[in-house]
Amino acid sequence: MLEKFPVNPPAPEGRVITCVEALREGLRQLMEQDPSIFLIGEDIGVYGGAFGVTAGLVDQFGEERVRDTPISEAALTGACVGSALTGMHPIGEMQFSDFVVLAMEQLVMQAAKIRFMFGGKASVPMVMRLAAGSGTGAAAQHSENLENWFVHVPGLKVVMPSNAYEAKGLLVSAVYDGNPVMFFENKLMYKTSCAVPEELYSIPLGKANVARAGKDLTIVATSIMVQRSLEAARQLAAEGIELEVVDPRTLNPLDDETLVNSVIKTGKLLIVHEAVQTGGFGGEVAARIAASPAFGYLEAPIRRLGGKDMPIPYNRNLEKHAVPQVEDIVEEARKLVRGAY
Amino acid sequence: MLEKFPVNPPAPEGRVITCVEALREGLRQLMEQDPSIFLIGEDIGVYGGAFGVTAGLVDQFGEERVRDTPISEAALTGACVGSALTGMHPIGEMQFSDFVVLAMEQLVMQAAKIRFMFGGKASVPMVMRLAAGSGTGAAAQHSENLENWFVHVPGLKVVMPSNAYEAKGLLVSAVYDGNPVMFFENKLMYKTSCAVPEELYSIPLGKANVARAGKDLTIVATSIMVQRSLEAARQLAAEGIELEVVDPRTLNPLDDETLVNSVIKTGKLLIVHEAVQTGGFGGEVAARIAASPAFGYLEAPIRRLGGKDMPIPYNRNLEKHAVPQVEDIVEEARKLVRGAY
Amino acid sequence: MIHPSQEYALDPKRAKQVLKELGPETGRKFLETMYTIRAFEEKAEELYGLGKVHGTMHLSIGQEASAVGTSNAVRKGYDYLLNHHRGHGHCIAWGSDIDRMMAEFMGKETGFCRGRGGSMHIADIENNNLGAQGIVAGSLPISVGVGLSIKLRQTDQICLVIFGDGGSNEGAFHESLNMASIWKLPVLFLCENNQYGMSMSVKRSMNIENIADRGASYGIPSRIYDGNDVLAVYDAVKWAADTIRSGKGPVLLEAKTYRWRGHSKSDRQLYRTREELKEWQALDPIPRFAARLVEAGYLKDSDVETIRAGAYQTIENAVAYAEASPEPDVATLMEGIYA
Amino acid sequence: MIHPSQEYALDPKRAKQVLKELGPETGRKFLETMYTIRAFEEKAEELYGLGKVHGTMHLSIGQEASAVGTSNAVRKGYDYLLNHHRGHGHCIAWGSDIDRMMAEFMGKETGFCRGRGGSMHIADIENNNLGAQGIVAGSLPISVGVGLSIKLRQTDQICLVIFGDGGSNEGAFHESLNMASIWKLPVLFLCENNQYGMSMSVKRSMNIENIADRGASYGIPSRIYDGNDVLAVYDAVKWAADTIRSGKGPVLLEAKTYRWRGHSKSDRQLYRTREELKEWQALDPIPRFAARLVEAGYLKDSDVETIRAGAYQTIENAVAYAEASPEPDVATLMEGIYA
Ligand SMILES: Cc1ncc(C[n+]2csc(CCOP(=O)(O)OP(=O)(O)O)c2C)c(N)n1
Ligand SMILES: Cc1ncc(C[n+]2csc(CCOP(=O)(O)OP(=O)(O)O)c2C)c(N)n1
Ligand SMILES: [Mg+2]
Ligand SMILES: [Mg+2]
Repeated sequence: MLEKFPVNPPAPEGRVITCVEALREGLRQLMEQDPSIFLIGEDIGVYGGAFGVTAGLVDQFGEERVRDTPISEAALTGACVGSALTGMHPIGEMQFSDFVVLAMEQLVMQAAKIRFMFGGKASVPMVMRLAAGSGTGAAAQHSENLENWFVHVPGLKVVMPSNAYEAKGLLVSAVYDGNPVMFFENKLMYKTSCAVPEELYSIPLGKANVARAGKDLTIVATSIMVQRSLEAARQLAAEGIELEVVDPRTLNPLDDETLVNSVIKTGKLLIVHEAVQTGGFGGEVAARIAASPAFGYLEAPIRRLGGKDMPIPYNRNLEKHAVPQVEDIVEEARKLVRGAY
Repeated sequence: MLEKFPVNPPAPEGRVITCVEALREGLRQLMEQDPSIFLIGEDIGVYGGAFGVTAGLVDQFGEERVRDTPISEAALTGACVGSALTGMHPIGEMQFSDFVVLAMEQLVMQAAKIRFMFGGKASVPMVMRLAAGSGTGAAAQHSENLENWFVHVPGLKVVMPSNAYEAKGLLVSAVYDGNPVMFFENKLMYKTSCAVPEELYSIPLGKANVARAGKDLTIVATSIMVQRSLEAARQLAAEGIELEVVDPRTLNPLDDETLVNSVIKTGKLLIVHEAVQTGGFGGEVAARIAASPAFGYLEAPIRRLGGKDMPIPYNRNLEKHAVPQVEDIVEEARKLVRGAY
Repeated sequence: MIHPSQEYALDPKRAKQVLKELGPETGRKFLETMYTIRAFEEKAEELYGLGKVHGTMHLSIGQEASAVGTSNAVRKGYDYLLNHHRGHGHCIAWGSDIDRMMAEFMGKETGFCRGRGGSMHIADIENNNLGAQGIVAGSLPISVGVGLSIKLRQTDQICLVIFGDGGSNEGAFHESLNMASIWKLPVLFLCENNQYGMSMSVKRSMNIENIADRGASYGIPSRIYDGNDVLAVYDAVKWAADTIRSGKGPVLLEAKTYRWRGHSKSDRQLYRTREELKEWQALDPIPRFAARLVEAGYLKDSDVETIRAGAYQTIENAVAYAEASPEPDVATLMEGIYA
Repeated sequence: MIHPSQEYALDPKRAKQVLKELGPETGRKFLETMYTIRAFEEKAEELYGLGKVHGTMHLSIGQEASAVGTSNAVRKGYDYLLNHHRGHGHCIAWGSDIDRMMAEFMGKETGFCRGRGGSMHIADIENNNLGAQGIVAGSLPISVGVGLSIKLRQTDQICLVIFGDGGSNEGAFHESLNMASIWKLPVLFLCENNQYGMSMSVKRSMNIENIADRGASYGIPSRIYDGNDVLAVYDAVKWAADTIRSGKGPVLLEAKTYRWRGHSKSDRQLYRTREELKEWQALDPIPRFAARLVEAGYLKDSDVETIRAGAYQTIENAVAYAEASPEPDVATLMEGIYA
């Protein structure tokens, strides 16, 4: 199915839309061309989704294919698992990614394992979209970044788009991947814009993107942190520091090769993500690099800049300090490049 | 409360008991001296627990304090959270650690965050015991090692004892830590024995144990992998290779200092755990070492030996191959020491 | 169709009796608290509009009777309260300090949670107000634990746990009611059925009419009442609390009520009609109760206005307190995570 | 106390009628399948004792009528089956190949799951047997999805989902029945109430008598029947399947039955009495049905013995097949994780 769509097409200069719009456009176009695709989640119909991603889709496709559920995260996830297992391509929405705590059994014990447990004979081609991240003042129970939990679950794939262009193309690949895919959308990213092709296109899963080439330091960043790292790179360029920013796009399977080659080139690595640092995805990247051929090229310790090891606080200022901001990336990158460690 | 108990007392030569016995003894003694402690879980009463840890305790303490629950993991965890919040010291049992997927909300959104969300004014002094790991032929939904999920959750502590002595002492510390503690017990470890003091004693949380001193390579191993690593060390000693085996005991908070010092001494690091490698705790250890002063002392890449990135298969032979065995550790350690990487 | 508020209306005789039992002082206090809640919510909305608070908030305008009648029918501060996301009203009715609530709402260091919790997580632990909740039905399993703790400690407390109609579709509802029932725990499960869980009406989210009827699945007695009549609320909760304290185990209550505002600020309210809203606004619990007090001769019309004005002043004072309070110091960012 | 099996006994007239409708061929087939299940379970136990299989297993001895009556009242292979941990019987009754079941149980490459699944996860995807389940109630949410898929694809299939009394206390039960009900999904929720969830009796784990009564919380029609009488089972499931196919939405059934063996092999069964077990063993579904067939003149006593012996031979053949089958090759260890 994916063959139908162009891969990584160039983005037309003028067509700048937000990430919310890109996702909505992708969902609409996918549903228009494939009746096996449907949407399911809390308040995705007439409400349009808590972040507006599905706004208007129920008018076009009706309540059967844009399906509001009661507040029952386990059953709504099961609705995806069971329908995917029997010929459909469900796209679920977890209104806030935090609520996935109530759907872990269906995702981890069922969706991820069904194929393997049954000897490779069943498939669960579902996508679960999750609105993740802090910065909206919603405090500890509405601001989680839990992607590394799922990276740790064989059978699942984990995708984290970093802008509108990436979001649309990765969504298409996720829907037709044939496996259960966790698709984490950052809430602050929703309102950011960039150029996005109008037609459906795909960005392959498992392929990282060198979002910016540079020679002094590799930053591996995910989701909204790619944008922040690019901004940091712009600022540091003024000081003559050239950062390379690598966006893995897919956290599992991870494109080791692109990451390793970048570190071999720059000799230095900084990993940036919003999720709590301890136990997070940064550890996986650090460990892979430290075990890889790039190890011998490392000119400095591997550094991580993750979220602080704390729940997200409500207060606006505290909240900002709990996760990496552009200035934190600038400072950390500068230190690493200048040999402070 | 912990002051009452000796810390890390020597184990009397003769008193060798299994891990199941040590845990049961610890639970019994804790309950005898403190009426605020009670046990709750599925089939922990007259059945004695799926692995026999609580066998007989209901006879001594009655059904109120050794409380069987219906099959309702979320509510049984809530029973711990709410009672801990209001003056009790509950010890919950997750019959198989896999079932914790059904209790994530209560553990992650409630137990872990309550104190912080409420401005540091509430406490949730509960322990959740979880029977973890493969090797029993119970297949993909009864063999998980999910500790790193909880390492990634600020507000929780994560403890993994590696033998009977460790289990009893760490249990005592966990109960009186004042925080929610995830206490992962390996199922194959249950039947292993070692010398254990009869009285109550504590092993502080957050302090690693150098289980064996050596100069050629540091192995950081958790739970049952400590025993396997010690066996590997015995075998390699015959070849003149001296492994240092470090058991973190507490995965969060992690005793960086002991780990870093060991790697500074040996110059080489192998991390061994049973959990799926990708996204696992090994990444955290690798990342911390690669960012630490030990980085400069590393003479070889950091290697991880984790579980394969797959669900646990039923077939006995496949199951063995899915997770590290003594021979795998021997081979990997030998390679690392001999400079193969 | 009979309007739910009428269908489950308190018998007029009984209403009189309850009012009499309460007496003028308590009646006056009830009215004052309802006004205070209304004023708090209106101010919250205003502050949000001004950008002085951020995040999200869930206003309980229209549901004040439920908060006031409930808290006052249990022993506030001695019993336990587990609150939910639409919880400002219950917090105020419980008697938790309004200045510190407002400070929390504004993210200040003097707030109940030192500015860490915000609107969705206000707690007053010292007074056994165990906090509001961002996870729908998240406090139901906790209530089992609180009930169990009461049982094991052998006090005569009860645990009051608030949730919405939407929350009754979560698995946690089922597990918690079942567990509380088999162990006869002193838990008062209180469902504020305001007809919607975010955008989904009760009619669409379940195939039966009353959430209270779900009590039968657990052998739990239940009662439905007009949640817009503070006397009906008080009467039902009192009955439930008495039943629970007599050792009969948990009770499930369902207040039929309605929220006037959108679910939260991002809500365009396309899922309901203006007419429906108006019908319910005609049942505004505050003037209804004020009229009763006047009718009973407990208050004069002018007293009502004095009370109302006082309530709004209380909120102004709270805002002043909150505004004057310091922001949390970033140096304390990581405090309060572990004991 | 009337014994549950009696209390919910099928009316004798109706029983005769059902038997007549089935006819001698099908009657004989039912008996044969019940014996095959019994033989499979006994062999499973033996193999486990011999150390030829490992892990855990949950035997359905005593519950054979439920498996056979159920599968045969729906369209096996066209409809969907979601099975649970005590699932050997349902798998056999569904008609899934016994050789490949046994091979799976013994962890062989020729097994349904290539030896990866084992006793708890046997699936026969080609025949819409969507697999057994290690997570109590884990298949209930999935059944919502299967039902939804049927609805969206507009076929006239139904989804049969099996769970135990213990499973009905999981939150997933509540969410799934509610969701299936509001969308009128073609799901047959079948609870095999064998009186215990591991060591916990239904009496201790809930405060009402019948799990079927929980259907009322969702507006789902339900029926209770003697799960040890294959005719009663067949009759009830047929009714349920017809109701569902007529577009009325899900049905909840409760089979009153009993497991003879311990929960799994580690069970010392201290939670029940020998007397209770004996009472239920007197209601063994196999001789009960054999007697009926003989009484109806469908079979002679000697036929019964022939059928029994044939069933045991089928299992011997399956063991021979499984024993002769190869172990999975370690080189294939990581196959089948991703599509
Ligand atoms: C587990 C979970 N799912 C979804 C949400 C998002 N959400 C917050 S409030 C709400 C509606 C709750 O409805 P109800 O329980 O009726 O309470 P009400 O808002 O009407 O007072 C939803 C869907 C949440 N906070 N938690
Ligand atoms: C979520 C979950 N909790 C607990 C278990 C352990 N367990 C397996 S079967 C079982 C009892 C199930 O009882 P019931 O649903 O009545 O089925 P039965 O075994 O009686 O057929 C338990 C507790 C499990 N497998 N999954
Ligand atoms: Mg509501
Ligand atoms: Mg049972």
